[in-house]
Order: sequence, then C-alpha cells, then structure tokens
Amino acid sequence: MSQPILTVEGLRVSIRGDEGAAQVLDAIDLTIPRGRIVGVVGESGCGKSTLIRAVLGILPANAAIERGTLSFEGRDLRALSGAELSRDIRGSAIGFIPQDPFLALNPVFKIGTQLLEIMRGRTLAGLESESDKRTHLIGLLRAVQIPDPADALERYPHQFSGGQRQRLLIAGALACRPRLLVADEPTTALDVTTQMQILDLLKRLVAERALSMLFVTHDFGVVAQLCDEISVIYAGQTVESGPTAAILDRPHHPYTRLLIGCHPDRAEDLVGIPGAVPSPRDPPPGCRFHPRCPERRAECTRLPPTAADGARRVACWLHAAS
Amino acid sequence: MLALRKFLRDTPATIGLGIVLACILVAALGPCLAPYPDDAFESHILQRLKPPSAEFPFGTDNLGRDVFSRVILGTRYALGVALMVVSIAMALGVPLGLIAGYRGGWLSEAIMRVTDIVLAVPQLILAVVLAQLLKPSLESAMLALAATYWPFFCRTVYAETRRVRSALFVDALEGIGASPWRIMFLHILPNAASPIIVRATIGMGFTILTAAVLGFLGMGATPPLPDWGLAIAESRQYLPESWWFATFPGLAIFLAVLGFNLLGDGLRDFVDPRLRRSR
Amino acid sequence: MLRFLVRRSLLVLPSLLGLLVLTFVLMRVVPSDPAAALAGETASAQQIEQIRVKYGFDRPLPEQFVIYLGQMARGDLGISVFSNRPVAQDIGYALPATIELTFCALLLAALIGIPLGTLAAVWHNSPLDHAIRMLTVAGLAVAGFWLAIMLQLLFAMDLGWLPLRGRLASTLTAPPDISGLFLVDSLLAGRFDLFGNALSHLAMPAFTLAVPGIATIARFTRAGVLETMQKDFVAYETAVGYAPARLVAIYVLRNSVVAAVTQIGLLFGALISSAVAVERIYDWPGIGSYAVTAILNLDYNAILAVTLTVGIIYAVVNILVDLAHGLIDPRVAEQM
Amino acid sequence: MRTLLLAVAASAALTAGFDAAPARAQSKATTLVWGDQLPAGLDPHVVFDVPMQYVLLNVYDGLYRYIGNPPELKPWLAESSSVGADGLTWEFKLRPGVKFHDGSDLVAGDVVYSFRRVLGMKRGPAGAFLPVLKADKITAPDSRTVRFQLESAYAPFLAAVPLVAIVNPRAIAPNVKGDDWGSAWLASNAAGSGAYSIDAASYRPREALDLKRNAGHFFGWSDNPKPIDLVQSRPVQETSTRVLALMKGDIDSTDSYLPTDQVERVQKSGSTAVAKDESMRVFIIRMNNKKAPFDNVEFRRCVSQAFNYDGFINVILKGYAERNPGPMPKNLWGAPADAKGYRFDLKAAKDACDKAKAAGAPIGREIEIHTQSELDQTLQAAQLLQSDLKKIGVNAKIVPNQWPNLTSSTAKAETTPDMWIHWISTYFVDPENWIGQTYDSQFHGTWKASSWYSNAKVDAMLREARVSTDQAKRKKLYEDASRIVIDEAADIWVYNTVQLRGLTNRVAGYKFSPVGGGGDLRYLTLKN
Repeated sequence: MSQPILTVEGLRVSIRGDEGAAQVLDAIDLTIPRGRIVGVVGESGCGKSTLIRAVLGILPANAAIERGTLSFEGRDLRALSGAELSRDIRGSAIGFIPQDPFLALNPVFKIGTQLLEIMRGRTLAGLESESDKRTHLIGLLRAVQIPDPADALERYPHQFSGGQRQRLLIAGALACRPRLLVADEPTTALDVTTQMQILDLLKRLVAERALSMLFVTHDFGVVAQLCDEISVIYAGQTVESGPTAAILDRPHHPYTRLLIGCHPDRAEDLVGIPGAVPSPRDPPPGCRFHPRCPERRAECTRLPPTAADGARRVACWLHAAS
Repeated sequence: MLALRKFLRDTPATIGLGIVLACILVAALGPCLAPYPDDAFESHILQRLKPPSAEFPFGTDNLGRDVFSRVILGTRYALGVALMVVSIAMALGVPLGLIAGYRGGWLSEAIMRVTDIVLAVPQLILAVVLAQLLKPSLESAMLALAATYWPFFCRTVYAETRRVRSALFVDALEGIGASPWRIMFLHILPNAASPIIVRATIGMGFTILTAAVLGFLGMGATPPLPDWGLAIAESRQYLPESWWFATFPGLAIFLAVLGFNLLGDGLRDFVDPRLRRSR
Repeated sequence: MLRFLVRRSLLVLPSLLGLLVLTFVLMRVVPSDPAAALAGETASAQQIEQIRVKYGFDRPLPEQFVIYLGQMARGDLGISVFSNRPVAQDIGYALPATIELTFCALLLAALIGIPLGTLAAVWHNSPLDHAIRMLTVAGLAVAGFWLAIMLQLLFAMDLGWLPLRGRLASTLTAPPDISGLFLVDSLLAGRFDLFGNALSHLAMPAFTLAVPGIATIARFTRAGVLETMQKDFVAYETAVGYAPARLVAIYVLRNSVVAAVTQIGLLFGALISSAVAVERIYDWPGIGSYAVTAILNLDYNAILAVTLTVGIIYAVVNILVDLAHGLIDPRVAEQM
Repeated sequence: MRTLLLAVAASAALTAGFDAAPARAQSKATTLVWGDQLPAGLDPHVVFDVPMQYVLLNVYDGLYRYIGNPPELKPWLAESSSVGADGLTWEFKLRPGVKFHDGSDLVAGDVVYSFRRVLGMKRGPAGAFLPVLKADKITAPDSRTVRFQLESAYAPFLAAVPLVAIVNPRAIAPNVKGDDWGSAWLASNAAGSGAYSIDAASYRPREALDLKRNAGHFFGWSDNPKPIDLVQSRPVQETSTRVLALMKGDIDSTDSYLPTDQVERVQKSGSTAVAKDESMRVFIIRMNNKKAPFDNVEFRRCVSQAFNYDGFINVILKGYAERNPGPMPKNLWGAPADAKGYRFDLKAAKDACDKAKAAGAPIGREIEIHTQSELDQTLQAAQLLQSDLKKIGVNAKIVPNQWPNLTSSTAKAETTPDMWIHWISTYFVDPENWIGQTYDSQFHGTWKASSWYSNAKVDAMLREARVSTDQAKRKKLYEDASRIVIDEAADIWVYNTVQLRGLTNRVAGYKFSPVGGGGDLRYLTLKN
C-alpha cells in the first residue's frame, strides 16, 4: 500500500490560559490513506477543531504542539514555517471546508473576490491570468451545482441560501486543486435534505478528483453515509479507529459503543452517557474515559496501549491482551 | 473591593485615576501649595516675563505673576467649571432622558426633538454664540457649556431607559402599583448608572478642553482669573521668547484631560466588557 | 438610494428649522442692540433709532422671524453688519476654505488612524499596542489651539519647513474661483505651482485638526479589527491560506472600519469646533474664523447664517457617512 | 496598507518640496506685501474705522487731506475753500482735470452726490455731518464749485471734510439695489480716483486685495521717482501671527499697533525694523460720573492716582507711549502745555478715598472695569489698576467685553459700565474730536461722552469754541476747558500713542500721519 497522505502520531497540543495549561489533545493517532474518506468522530469539546487547526497549522498563538508527528505526503508539517504553511499547504495542498456556511464567508466581499483570493499568489498549472482563474472558478461552481456560475461570482454571500453557500465553500476548497480536503462538520448548520445533497456532492467530488478527505463530525449517521474509515476521539485521545462498517457493526471501545448507542438511527433504545467530558485542564490519568466507563478496571488509570487488528486499532485495557 | 482590585489591574486606567486624584488634591489645596497664592489677582510688573528659576519654577507672565502658582490655582477653576458643567448637564439631561424613555408619547417626542436640535450643530459653535451673548464671564461659559452638553446625557439615559423598560420587571412593578417616579428613579436609574458615570467622566475631560477653548477665544474666564486657556491666549504675543508662559498652562490642560480620559476609558471597559481591550 | 437620500434630508429639516428658531430667539433676547451694532462707531442715538425701524428690529419677534424666513427662502441671508456685504457672499468665500481644511484633516486622520489602529490590533497587548494606545489617548487630550501655536513655532519659525499662515503664499493670487477649493481649482487651471503651495499651506492646519481624529479613528479601528478577528470568516480565510497581510489589510479591515466610519460623523463636529480656534491661529479664512469675527462683532445675520450652514454641513456629513456604510457593506446598501 | 503608507510618504515629500520660497522669488522684487488689516467691507461711506483709512487714502481722494505729523490739512481735490462770515456757507473750488479710475471727469456734481450718499446712508462718517448738514443744502453752482449751507455754525467742518471719499456716481449707478445706494456692490468694488486702483478680481474679503498704481493720478508722481506699481494686501488677522509673518518675510508691513513687547525682537532680526511715530490717539480709562461712587470727585481723584502710569508706560509698554495728562493729545493745539495731570501715588489716593468715604461715597462696592477682549492693552491696564486699587481697599472686577456691546451700553447712564477702557483716535484733527465730543453734555448717550460728565461751564466753553471762527479764541477756550476737566478727574487719561509699525528693511519712504497711520502708499519705494 502506498504512503498515506496524512499521518498523525501521538499528537499532544496544550493551550495556555489564565489558569494554567490545558492539554486539549493528548494522544491523537490518525492515518488518512490516499483516496479515502476518514471520519473523525467525537462529542463537542473532544478536540476535533483543535485537531483540524493543528493539521492546517493555524493553532492560536497560545497553543503549542508538545509532542507527536504531523506528516503530510511525507513532509513534516511541524518543520514548516508559517509562511510556507500559508503558501504551500493551506488552501493549496489541503482544501478546507468550514462548519458554518452562514458565518464563514466574508459578508462584505463578492464571492468571486473571495474565491480568487484563495488562488492568489499560487502557481497553478494553466491558470496564469486572472481570466484563466475566473474560468476555472466558473467550472468549479458548475461542478458544485451553483446555477448561473458567472453571475454568482459577482454576488455577495447574503444573496445565497445556506446550502448554496456550503457549495461555494466546497468550490473554494477545490480552487487550488488540493490533494486533501479537510471538512469541519460541514453539514451541521444545514437542514436534513440539504445535508444529504451536500454529502452526495462531496462523495462524488472526492471520487471524481481522486482526493482524500478528513471529515470531522459528531454524527455517526453522516459517517456511515460518507466515510470509508472512522477514527473516534474522546477528550483529546484517539480511542478507536478502523473501517466504517466494521466499527459500526462491532465497536470495541466502550465509548464507541455508547456513542453509537446515542444515535437515534442506530440504537434500538437510546441510552445517554452518564457524566460529562472532563476538563482538559485537569484530565483524569490514563484513559480519559474511565471515570464514565461502565467497564472500567484498576489499570485504566494508566494510558492504555493501542492494540491493532488488521486495519482496526483500539486503545483500551479491555483489548490490551488480545 | 474586589472590583477595585480588578480595576487597578488596568495600568492606564490606574494612571488616569492617579492623575485625577492628584488634580483634585491640587485643586483643593491650591492656595496652600502655590508659592505665591496672591498672584491669582496681583500683578508685579517689575518682574514680568522672567524665565523659570528657583524662585519662579515656571517663570513669570506678562504682569509679573508666578506661572507655577497660577497653574496650580487654575486647577481649581478648571475642575470646578468642568464639575459644574457636567453636574448641570446631568441634572437636566438625566431626568429628561428618563422621562422621555419611560413615558413615550408626545412628551418623549418633544424632548427628543429638542435634543436633536441642540445636537444639530457642533457643541462649541452653539456654546460660543451663547457664551458671547450672555456677556463673557466664567458663569456664562459654564451655562453655555452645560446648555449644550445635556443632550448627550439625555440620549444616553434615554437609550438605557428604553432598554431597561422593556425588561420584564418594570411591568411587574407597575402591576404591584409602584408610582412611575418611583420606578424611574429607584429602579431604572440605578440600572443606567454605569453609562452615566462613564459619560460624566469623559465629559469632565471634554469640558476642561472646551472651556479652555472658550477662555482662549476670550469668551470664557475673565482676567485676572488664573485660567489655563486664557493664559495661553495672553501668552501668544510673547512667544517664542517667553515660551514658559504658554507651555505650562498647555501641559496642565493636557495632563488634566489625559487623566479624565484614561479614567473614563478604564471605567468604560470595566462596565462594558464588550470593548475590552485585552480581548 | 434616491429615496433614502430624500427621506434622510427630510428628516433633517425639522432639526435645522428648530436650530434656526433657537439661534434667532437667542440673538434677539440678549441685551446688546443689533441696531447700535449696525449703526457703527460714530452713530448718534437718532441714527440708531432710524436703523432700528429700517431693519424692522422694532417689530414683534415672530414677525421678524417670518420675514427672515421669507428672505432666506429667496436665498437672501441678509447683509452682514460688519462688512456690509451679503452674508451669503461672505459664506461663499469662507465655506470652501473650511471644507478643504476639514476634508484634508479627515483624510489625514483616516490615513494615519486606520493603519495605527490596525497595527495595534494585530499586535494587541504588545508594547507597540500600548505605545499606540498612549499616543491616541494623548491625541485626544491635547488642546488644538495650543498644538497649533507650538507647531507654528517649530515648523514655520524654527525649522522653516512649512508656511506660517494663510491658504497661499502672500505674493500668489488665488486660482480662478470654480469650486473655491484651492487644491481643485489650481489643478483645473493647470497650475501645479499653486497646487503645491496650497498643499504646503494646508499641511499644518490639517494635521492640527487631524490629531484628535487620528486618535479616535485608531481606537475604533483597533476595537473593530479585534472584534472582526474573532469572526468565523477570518478563521476560515486563515484556514484557506489568505496571505496574512492581505487578510488583515483588506478582508478584516473592511469589516472593521464601520465603527470608525460612524465616528467620522461625530468627529466632524469636533473638527469644526476645533477649527474655530485653529483657523484663527493659522489665519485660515474659513467658517470658523468667520464665526468668531461674526460673534465678536455681534453680526446678527452672519451668526444665524453660520449656525445654519454648520448645521447643514453637519447633516450632510452624517448622510454621507450613512452612504459610506452602504459602500462598505452591501447588506446596508440594499436597505437604502 | 502598504499603498496607504506609500501615499502618506509621497504626500509628505510633495508638501515639503513645495514650500513657498520659489513662488515668492519671482515677483517679490517689485511687489509690496501689505500685512495690515483691510476694512471689513470696501465702501468708504459705510465703514469708518482705522483700516478703512487705507482704502480712503489710496483708492479715493477727498476735498482736503491731512498730511504729515503733526497733520496739516491741505487742499487735495479742492484748490481752495472759503467760509462766509457767519460760518454757515462753505464753498470749495475743485481742481480741473481730475479723472476717476474709469476715465470720467470728477466734477462738482460727483462731490455733491458723495456727500448726499453719506448723509443718506447715515453710516460711517455721517455722524460728523448729520447735525449740521442737510442733503438739499449741498449744491454745485458750477462744475468746479461745491457749496455747503450749514444749519448752524460748525468750526470743525473743514477738519471733517477729509472723512468723505469722493465716489464716482457713474460707476455706482448700475449697481444700485433698492435703497442701498449701491453699497452691497461697493463693499467689494471701488469707484474712486485715488493713487491706486483696486483689482476687484483679486479681492477676497479678510484675505487678499491687490492695488495697482494709477499712473494718471491728479497729484502726479513727481515727489516719488520710484513708486510701487503693485501692492498686495494680505491682511493677517492675529497680532502674533502677523509679527511672525513679518519676520519670516511673508509680509512687508504689520499694522501700526505692533505690541511693544515685540519691538525689540523685530528690530533685532536684521531684516526688519520698527517705525515709531507719536500719533494722536489717547488711551483713556472711562469713569461713569453719574454712578456712585464715581459721582464723587474725590473718589475719581483717588482712582486717578491709583493707576501706575509710569509702570504701565515704561515697563509694560517699554516706553513706547507718551504720558498724556489730559483729554487732548498733547501734540494738538488746544491742549494746555502746563497741565500736569495725576501721578501714581497710592498714599494720596488713599487720602482722597478717605475724603470720599467721609462724604458718604459707597467705596466698598465692587466696581466693574470693562475691557475689550481683543485688545490686550485694555486688559493689562485693567489688571494693573485692579491690583493697585486692591491695596487701598477698593475692589474691582474685570469684565471683558466687545466694542458693539460697549457702545450700545453707553446709550444710558445706568447701563454704562463703571469704568471702561478704549482709545480715542483721530477721526478728524480738531479738538472737537476729543474734548468737544467727550465732555459736552449734549453728547450724552454716545460712546465718546460715556463718562456722563456734566459741567455747565465746560458746556458753555465747548459750545462757544464749536461755532467760533477765531482760532486763537478757540485755542484758549479748549485749554481752559481741559484744565477744568482734568481738575475734576472726569476720566483717567493715560498716554498718547506712539504708533509702531513693523516694516521689512526694503521698504523706504515711509511717511507717517496720525490720520491713516502711515498707510499712504504713494510715498513708498522698494530698495533691492
């Protein structure tokens, strides 16, 4: 198998605040093979957004990567300077689709201006002149099914519906012909029908353009529909990963199991997870889930080893032996 | 106490507070601090326009009076004028704003239209006309400034009253039969206190500056009052040789206004964290 | 858009009328006698009485006001007591001078204030930010007339870099009067020497007036930029790789200047106020120094006209500010 | 943002590069830049004040003109004049061949029109003529003769004649609106015959006026071989700015009231000098003789001795003024040469005060001294007096005020301030201008008579002098009247002005006269 497009290993990120540092990410492992869609699933506050920021190199000034590797197509992202990241990675090699299409577009600039800005200062084969870039954008808008694309470039964000804006953002992510797409819950803000259309669109685009995608969500239903593989995160730790069907079918980690159980489509009877996500400022030792875990043991206060079984990995003392 | 400690963490605001307190102290103790307290009114023409020396730290003016003493003595007038103006403007603007905001109807309309009219020209223009027509004196200047500054309070209080009025508890109070005056002054006014205090603090600095302009134009304080603006006007024809005559009163204005502005800014950040600088 | 303009203008009219009534009443209830002022130094009591009758000062106040309004409707602002010229003509000379001065001051304030505020926001809480903040607070505390005197002594007398006073060097003659703005008229006449000379004369007064403006604009720009920086679209724009400098200078800034632009309306009032003293010092023949002369001489018609003119400019500036909001933000434009 | 910064930098560079210097060089050598005040409007029959003299002397001509210092009244447009034995009929014979700037002849009818215009508008100089002259009593028996038939004898009539500029009715006629006598037009234009004509296009009120030499002026230019062809009036409004502008070379002349503190500096600069000329302009601190305690002569003497004349003149004014002990400028005939006036003597003042107190004068009352806020000297004098009065237990309060307010307040004794300060300038050169109009009780209600002094004996003397045609008799009457007024301390007379005008060194030929303050341009030349 060829080299994965993105590899994250043992990533730990801490954020300094008024009352001390907090390890928002503690032990994240993630691999995105070329051409695949990997879903990262977790509750709100588990560190999904921080993971995306770490990958894109836009962590806030008070955050620091303490350890771990981030490797994109074999390049060590941590070794790149801010300017290199901005020029070579963000927007160009890695396209980004934000969460809320209503807030992500700059309200006072035309769509065309904003999309062209993404391509600015980047060398793209065959797109030297401004009009080339424009034609390219019109093609993209057509691909994301925006009606009357040339006209759309001259309009302002508030003149589009939410679904259309999300399509525009997808076009933006594709503008520089990236190899990897990073999507941050791109459908959460949309109604269900629109959600479906967007997911279909994404799936098709990834397939047509031979892209890979990191898709962050809290929604197992979306994952099931879209993703090839899943990585489940709890409180800054990767707890389980593997092919979508296998995990949904037979989750190993108690957290995964409970999370699936919360989903109205999947669970026979809805059970919530008692307790709350721990504060990253003062996390429990070892497996961070153990205070809430129905099957916790004494050794859970130590960090569990990751057990691999083919494509599947799980970090849990329950599976440490096998 | 906790609030104070939190406030003091804001260094510029603390500096402002320090300057303001110092000004108040100087104003209160003026005649004791000034080396020549009689120089407020007495001239000694034989020692006119002497440069700064140990005897006269800021030099002497065109009538031989000690500039240092006059700057100190002037603090009382500057602060006094500002305090009077702001107080009168508040006494007019706050109740009017409350009534307009609480009552609604034609009375509210009338009050707010008058406010609009006064605000339709820059304050100083109207103040200058008024001060001149009332015969130039410190009292006229104060009256003119107050008469043109109250709409600012009126607007502020009006907006706050509107906001608070729409909050449920006013209806509840009316329900239990509280009188409108009681509601306005006991329940709404305290809610509007912070913006009023902020406005008043900034107004102090602003008024010191405007009063100085009036003094400079000869439409405010009258000689021989040790007014800062007046001193600068008097000093002009002795420049640049007698630089001390204009420089020190100018610095005094600057420092006093700076103090009130810093304090006002700090207070605003304190009561309205939306504009918090640290974020 | 047109409807917006008409509606806004109509809204201003009652205030302006009220202002006129206010000033008119003030002028007439004060102790000093307009007829005596009009009659001049060598007049006898009898002469003064004749003038009182001739100008209708003996009639009831409301009647006088109606007469005045009637004249005004015909574009006649009366004769200046002081100069014996039609007031409208005097204002015609003074107004462009002030417009030129205040416009340049505003421009300067924006050109300096916006970058300063942006820098402070980008590096907020850094020493640079603190320095800019102290500077802006200081800028608001300095008395314009004092600064004017000090700048004059430094730049005109000591260093000799800039001219001392006036709108043009004394030996030059003003360009043909088209707009009354020397910068514009000199260019229209193709006189670049006049343009440069007028510009050099503008520099100090415009800067003096701009100082509090710089401070205000910088503060509001800073707050605006900080607020905008928190917005989702900035995070998005960062994530898709907008070049950081362009991101701030274009995409953040345009969203942030709304508050600063609103300030320009208020600032204009402060500017005119400041101009009253500053124009005198720089000998700038504008509406501010005209106002002082008019007020000192109790030149009734001139005072009324000045107040009204300033009221109108003030209103126009505020309407322009609203239009500027529309230019900045398409959503606002749609509601106009 | 970078573009913004670039723009700022570029404009700064531009501005610095375009200083006034190169523009100045080209025309400087032949052009005089006059920094003195311009009158508020240019119509010489509407405004009558010191700045108007500049227009009056240069753009217009009168029948007679004051020349030199002390001023001599010389025939100007008139060749001669005569007065009937009754003192009522005056006849003036005009010079032949005088032309207005538009080339038309100046004839007797134009003089009649000019005087009628003054009387008709009742403004500016009209005050001097209205009591004694009716419009239909001015006639032109022929084209070179003008006749005035006065209502009553008026000795100063000839002295007042130079006040009236002869204007060109043919230039004014097309611009008359309603009953305005063309004054709205003449406020920004000229219709004269003087040594200089105005370039109306250059006129910007308060800012600029260009004057061009009238080579065909009737007086000819033989007395000045190198007159200045172009004079640019660039009035500087503020005193301090004006001095700076002179030192910087922006203007060639200040006004003639240079602050005394600036004299040394202007003289030291090397390129500028100060012309110092004793004028006829009395600095006077008025006392309202009708208001207690000023109705008490001892109290007035007390205040008169509490003013530090020497300190004011020698220290504050640095000696650039002449002590003037009485109401008349001491360089004018009719001023008693032996009058000593009052001296600064606080002890004597205190004694006088005690006497006044004994007589029941309410000296404990706070008295008001009104000053003119634009004129620093009035403030300084008031502060000096206030400070010394305090030492003898009299409290005074200073009230800055303005000329129009003050003059309207003097209409009634009750509204006239306790004290106020002003100058009496040369409106016309005759004792009538000073003692005649200030201490004859028939003028009560005008600002000049605002001390409300009344003494039947003085009234009789002044009235006799007013109608007499015997110069020696008039002189005696005025001297005697002066002595009485001084003894009764009607006012405080402080000094006679030394007029100070800052000039650049290239200006030569400057010739001062109390009328016009040296603004007569025809004598000036430029050195290179």
